[in-house]
Amino acid sequence: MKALILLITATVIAISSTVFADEPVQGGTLNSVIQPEPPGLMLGLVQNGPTQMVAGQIYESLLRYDHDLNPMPSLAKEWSKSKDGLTYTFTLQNDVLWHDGVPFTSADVVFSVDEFLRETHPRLRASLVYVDKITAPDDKTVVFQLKQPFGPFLGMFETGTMPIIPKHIYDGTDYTSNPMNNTPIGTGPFKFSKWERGSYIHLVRNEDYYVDGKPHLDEIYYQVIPDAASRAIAFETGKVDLLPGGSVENFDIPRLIAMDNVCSTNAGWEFFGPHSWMWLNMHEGPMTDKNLRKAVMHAMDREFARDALWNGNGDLAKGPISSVTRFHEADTPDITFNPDKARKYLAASDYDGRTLRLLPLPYGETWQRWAEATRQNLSDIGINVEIMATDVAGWNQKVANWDFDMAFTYLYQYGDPALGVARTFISSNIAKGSPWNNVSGYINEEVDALFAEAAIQADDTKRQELYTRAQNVIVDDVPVAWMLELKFPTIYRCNLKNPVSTAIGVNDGLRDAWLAKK
Amino acid sequence: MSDFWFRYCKNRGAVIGLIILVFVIACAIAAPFAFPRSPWSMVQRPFLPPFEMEGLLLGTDALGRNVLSGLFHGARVSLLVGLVSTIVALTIGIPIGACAGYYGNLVDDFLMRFTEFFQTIPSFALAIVLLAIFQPTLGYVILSIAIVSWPPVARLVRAEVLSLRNREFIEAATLSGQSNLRIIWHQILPNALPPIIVLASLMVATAILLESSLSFLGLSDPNVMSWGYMIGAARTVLRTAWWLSFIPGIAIMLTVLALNLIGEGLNDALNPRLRSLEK
Amino acid sequence: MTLLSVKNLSIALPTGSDRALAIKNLSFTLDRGEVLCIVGESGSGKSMSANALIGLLPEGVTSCEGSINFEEVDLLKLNEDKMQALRGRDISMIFQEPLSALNPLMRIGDQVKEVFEAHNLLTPSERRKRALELLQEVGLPDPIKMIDAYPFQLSGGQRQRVVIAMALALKPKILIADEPTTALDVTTQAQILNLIEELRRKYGMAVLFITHDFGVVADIADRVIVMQSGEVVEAGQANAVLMSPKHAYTRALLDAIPRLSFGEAPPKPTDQIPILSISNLSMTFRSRSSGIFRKARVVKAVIDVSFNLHKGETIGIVGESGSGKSTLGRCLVRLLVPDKGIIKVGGQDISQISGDSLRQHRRRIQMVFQDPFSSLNPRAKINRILTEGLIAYGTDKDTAQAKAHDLLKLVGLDASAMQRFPHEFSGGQRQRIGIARALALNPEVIIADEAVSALDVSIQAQVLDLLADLKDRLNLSMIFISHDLRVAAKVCDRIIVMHAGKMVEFGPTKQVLGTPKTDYTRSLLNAIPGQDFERALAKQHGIKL
Amino acid sequence: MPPLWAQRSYTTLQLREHILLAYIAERLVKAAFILIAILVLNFMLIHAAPGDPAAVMAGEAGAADEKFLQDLRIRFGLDQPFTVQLWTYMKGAIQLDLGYSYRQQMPVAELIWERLPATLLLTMTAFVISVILGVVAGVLAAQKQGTWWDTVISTFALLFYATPLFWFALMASLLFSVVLGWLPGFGYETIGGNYTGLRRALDIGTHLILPAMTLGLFFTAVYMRMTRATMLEISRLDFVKTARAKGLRNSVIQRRHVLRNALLPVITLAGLQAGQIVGGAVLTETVFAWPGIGRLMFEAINQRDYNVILGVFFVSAAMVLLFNLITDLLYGVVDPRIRITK
Repeated sequence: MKALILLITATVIAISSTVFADEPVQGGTLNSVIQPEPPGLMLGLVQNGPTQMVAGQIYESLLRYDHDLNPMPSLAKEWSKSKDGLTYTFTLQNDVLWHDGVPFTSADVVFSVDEFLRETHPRLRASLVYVDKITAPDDKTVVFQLKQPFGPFLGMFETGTMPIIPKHIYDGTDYTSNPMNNTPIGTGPFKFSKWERGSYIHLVRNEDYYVDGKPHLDEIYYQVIPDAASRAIAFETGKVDLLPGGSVENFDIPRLIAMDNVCSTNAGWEFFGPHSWMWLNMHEGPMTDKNLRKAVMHAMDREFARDALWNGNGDLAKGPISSVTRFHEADTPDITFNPDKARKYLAASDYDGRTLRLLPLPYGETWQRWAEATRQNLSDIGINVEIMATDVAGWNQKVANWDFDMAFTYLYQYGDPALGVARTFISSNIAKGSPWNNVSGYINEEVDALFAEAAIQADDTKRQELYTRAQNVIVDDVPVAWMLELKFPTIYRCNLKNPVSTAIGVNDGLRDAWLAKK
Repeated sequence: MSDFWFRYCKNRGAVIGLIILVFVIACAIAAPFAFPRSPWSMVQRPFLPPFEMEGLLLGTDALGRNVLSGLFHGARVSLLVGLVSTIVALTIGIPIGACAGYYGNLVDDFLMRFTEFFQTIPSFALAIVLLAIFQPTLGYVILSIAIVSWPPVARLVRAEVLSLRNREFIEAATLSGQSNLRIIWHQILPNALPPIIVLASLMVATAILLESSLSFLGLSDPNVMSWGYMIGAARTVLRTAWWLSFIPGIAIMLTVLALNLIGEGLNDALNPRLRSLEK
Repeated sequence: MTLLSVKNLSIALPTGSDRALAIKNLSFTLDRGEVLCIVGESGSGKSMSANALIGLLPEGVTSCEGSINFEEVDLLKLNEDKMQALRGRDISMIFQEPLSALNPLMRIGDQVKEVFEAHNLLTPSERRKRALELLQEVGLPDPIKMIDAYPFQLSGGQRQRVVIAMALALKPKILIADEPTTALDVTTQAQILNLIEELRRKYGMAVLFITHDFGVVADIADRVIVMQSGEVVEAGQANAVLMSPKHAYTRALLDAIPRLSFGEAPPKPTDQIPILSISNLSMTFRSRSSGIFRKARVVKAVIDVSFNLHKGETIGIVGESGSGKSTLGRCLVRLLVPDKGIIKVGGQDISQISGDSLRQHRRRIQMVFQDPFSSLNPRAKINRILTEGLIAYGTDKDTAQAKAHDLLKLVGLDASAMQRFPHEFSGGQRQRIGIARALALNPEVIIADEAVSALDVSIQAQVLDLLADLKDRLNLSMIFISHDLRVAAKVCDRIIVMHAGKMVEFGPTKQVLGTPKTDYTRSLLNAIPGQDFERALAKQHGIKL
Repeated sequence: MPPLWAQRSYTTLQLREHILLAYIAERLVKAAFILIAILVLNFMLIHAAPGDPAAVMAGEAGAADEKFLQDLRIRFGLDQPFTVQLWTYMKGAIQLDLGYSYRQQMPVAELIWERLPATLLLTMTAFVISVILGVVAGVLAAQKQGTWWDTVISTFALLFYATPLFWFALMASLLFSVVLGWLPGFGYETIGGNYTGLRRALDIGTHLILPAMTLGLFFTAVYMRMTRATMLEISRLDFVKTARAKGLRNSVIQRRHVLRNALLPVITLAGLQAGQIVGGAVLTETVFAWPGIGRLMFEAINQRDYNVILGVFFVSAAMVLLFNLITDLLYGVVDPRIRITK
């Protein structure tokens, strides 16, 4: 009898704890890892990966995006688009304060986009070319006038692309040497507290955040641990509870996930849609020959790479546009692993047996192993390959100056082909000096026209037709050898609830995350 | 020469060292025959533990490559780098040391300041920068190691030449009309040889350690399978497959140990004769 | 009464040495206050026996038979602790090399006080007072300053006095002296010998004196033991053994000692132009200051030396170490460049020439060196050593080989030596090869720089005979540099005495050594040990001095 | 030659002071000269390197166009002629302003100043461990020569001497921190623990054990072999025989006579090893995530951050020179011959 009562009380507690479990618990410290250590935290000046991950909690933009890239309110409460697609009006949240207590107004938005970011944010500057003027009729509304309709315009209001900068701190100062860069001020859920170079970055809760009850966490520590193995050990020994995507080697992921009370998700990268491929140098040299490019494409054993190197975290890329990005077309010409087909194309090509130079990405062991596997795949079908040893600076210089035959890379798609994909394939974007434009030197008028028209097309179904046509043409030309759609799983203790709730994952998701009791 | 062997073999450690070294050299030579396929080829699924599959005695690494074949080919690289970089270091160090020791005052001051300057810079850091500057191919790795390891040779040769220079048989050679260069070449260097040989064997050992440290940090030639590379590549999977970095580490340690033991053996075998000279 | 009695002591050498036993059944006794000398050539085992007494045998060497009884206790049976208690208190010892006998990093005073500390006697302040007295007693100038000095600040003689002070600190019953004066100048040697004699008489301690110099034996020994390769050849009262040696080996040793006697110098034709003429030659060493802020140290080695050497004549240059005789020799062969002065060889001044003319001139003056172990290239065969010079001057290989054969025969070595390495020869044979090499370029003048000082007396005699014979046969003109006046007397026609770089006296041997004009030469002569023994010997053989 | 002290009045205190000062002054001038030479060489070496930081900086910032790169170049003075850059750098270095780090948005001097204590702590602890352990083991092995003690110590020394430092660090961290969990395997202190005072020192101490031990043991082997060899050599010299003849106990002889003389070559070796220990720190700091200048430099080389590379070189060379000066002075203190007559 006693046993029965015990049983009932136990189940009650269990049920209640799960019920309670859904109610967010206030407080707690989150220990995360950041790798490499960001060069700076002023998101307006520095937009690299680690900075976005940390400064994403400090700064905010007008909108957020869900996993299907639909815009959600952030600093902007509501937003509307005129029928002709030329004017966009945003109404801002009320009683929003900067971390230093100064109230946030539309003037900050105008200053940020029209003055500050236009000078310091090259990627945004490229998209602002469609914008005619930006006005702030009153404190709470901002109006964007476009010269002509621009399909993906609403996709540009993400914290990394358009962080809102405090006008009262930066207006009239020399942005780069402003001392406040070391103590960034934003409107985000967390405030900057301390940065021990080489050790950790400490953020604390923004008490008067405009969404009451948020954020739930008291403080976040981003620990700097340079060695991949040490990062894995830190997670195992409980010193760290959150491993953002890409911070541990792929070999460790299965082991870490298998641990008890550990969860993982591949979500949170839809906005970026990391897409990896191999540049093929079509400017001069052997890769100008289409048959050789086809041979290389078919020689790539991408299943082995996905399973052995990336432990299944990734999908085979079908073409230039990633499956998580809008207007993706799955049915494109065949580029699957087929050594015999590859040897046929090789025989058809005028490849004279000379050694091709392969440039790996210098971002850790997985990329180095991938280069070695690729070299082996190509030598199996008869193409001699030599890996060029390089470091980050060397890679930048060689890719920017077309000093390679094949070169690994991966780029973000920013949710829309016009923002992230066009820059790689339109012939107007061929220029030495930058590793992010049309590095292969691919020239195809039809593709240029298709991309240009699709960008200014307001109707989505029309855009889909144009992009499908473009994808088929590009895949047939094989200007680059597509590899994988990369998945960077976020690994965390299960009692850290809801860390990834938006399309850019932990970059701005920690606002809604909370810690249940272990 | 027979008494040289007799004295050498009296030092048990030296004999063990010699056996190990001969074994490593045999592996290096046998590598292309025992493992014709390149060590880079992926033969099996990754992380196969040692002794589990017949034909793959030490299992496979993170990419499914044969670890044993990597060891054999790695031996070839390590010995090659060790030997050639020592020879290059000797060809830089000996002339500088000999001239500094023989000609003295001004020449000596200048050369010694130059050597001291090179010794002040932390040698490993200098090797890292040199490799960052030159494209890290095998040739540059060897050159960098040689550049950081010649100062001790210069100092040793200078000390030997200084002590030999005021020996009476050198003065007699001067009196018998021989030119300075002839004297250095025929009289001084042959007598300075034993300590140089001993130091050379230790330098090969240090060069192998340096090469493995450099490739561990990823600063070595990526197209070359070396022991250091194997440890570096296996570092990230230390937790899941610790043996992948353990085995090459042991290989390095044994080879370096062997060279050190041989160095001591040479020291005993070559020096007594010289010591009797100074009695 | 006997203090110490050694009964058929044998000491085994480690396997692989040149003979099985360092000492074979050695027996002798030592009485209170007596001076017993053990004399013999190098390798005779005399030092080994001294070390055995105090239990300081080198590694691997063990006394395997016999006994050493000291005050009814067999020292060989004592364990290390008892032996330590004995050392320094009852038996103490002084050694041959004063320069390395003291710890370079400790002050003199501390090293002397250590003796008391070892046997925990006296309080620290008493020890300092006692140490001062001892330093005074052994005749060191200004002990107050000396006690805080470091060994490198003292001369060889002074350091030996410190070692003696340490040995006498606890007034031991026996003092063992293992060739304490061999490394010293003859004048310093005389002072040290007198000091030891004086202290022996004052404390009545027994002295076991090891030496290879019969002169020393004659001066200080009560009894003497002659040893040859580990065995006692003769023993007895000093005068008896010296004046009428019974054993052939002793007799040979005594005959080999160069006498201070000298024959009539054959008159030299003075009209001939001298083969070598030196006029006011000076040489100063400026030690390169090793820092910007410190001034260089200047040492005037040779000051204003002038003399002429005629064909077939031998001039001796004698003096103590530091008198500049070697520097002068090196200037003559132009191993050093003199500051000023003229060196004329066959009429041509070679003091400042250089480059090829110097090289051409080199063959006209050659040198015989002092240390047999350092004067031959250990890595070269004898044939290459002898022919290198000739080949350097362009003689073809075969004639050079033939010349080498003749030279070997000339110096009394068989032709088979050509293919052997220097380390396969004895000290004497190497010196002969050195002489052969010097003659290879048939020079006009030979400079012998302490050519025989490193050899044992018997071998010394043979080499000196060879030199005399070569002088007559080849009508050689020679400059003979030596610190030993007796050796110089035997070989030289005229003698220069040098002191602190200056020529103190110059003249025929008979006049300089027989009736010296300057006090310095006289003090040198008086310092030579065994003067009265020699006079007695001369009386016995009826040679007029 | 008459003894030196008799040549001039015996060294009074001021005279000795004068010589010591002259000796130090001379060493400082030489050190300064070498440092300048190092700066010039480094600057030349590093400018020859392919790639330039503007490209790296831009690279990190996502998409970059020519204008952005050009701004970066102007801001960091990369567009000025080579010699002008060198001259500005030299002028800066003299006043210890080592330029601005493009990557870390901080002046280099401040960056190094922040990271230097960690490296000093690591290298000094490793040095102290290695000297003490090395000398003690060396003395033990020398005194017990031939016994199994000697063989054990010598083999251990040989093993450590032959072990690749990074591999040993890896295995140590695997064994002690992951498998056994006794020691923290990385980092300078427990993050977020923000302890203070003694508690923090203790925390840093526990983090220090593994890296210092790894770096230390490697050099212990070096000092042990040197001490043992010198002790054996010196105990064969004459003055040791004199000491034994005085009836001194062997332990006193070993300590007062043999060891003191044996320390001289060990001190010189310590000076020479200074350069190596800084080099070793690069490896140890990378494996153990120790926030020192060794790791800072390796990261800087990857990012082609000129000023940081140069700054760390300058500082480590200065450290080595300072260290050599100390060892020379120590040598002067121990060996009177240097102090008095030099």
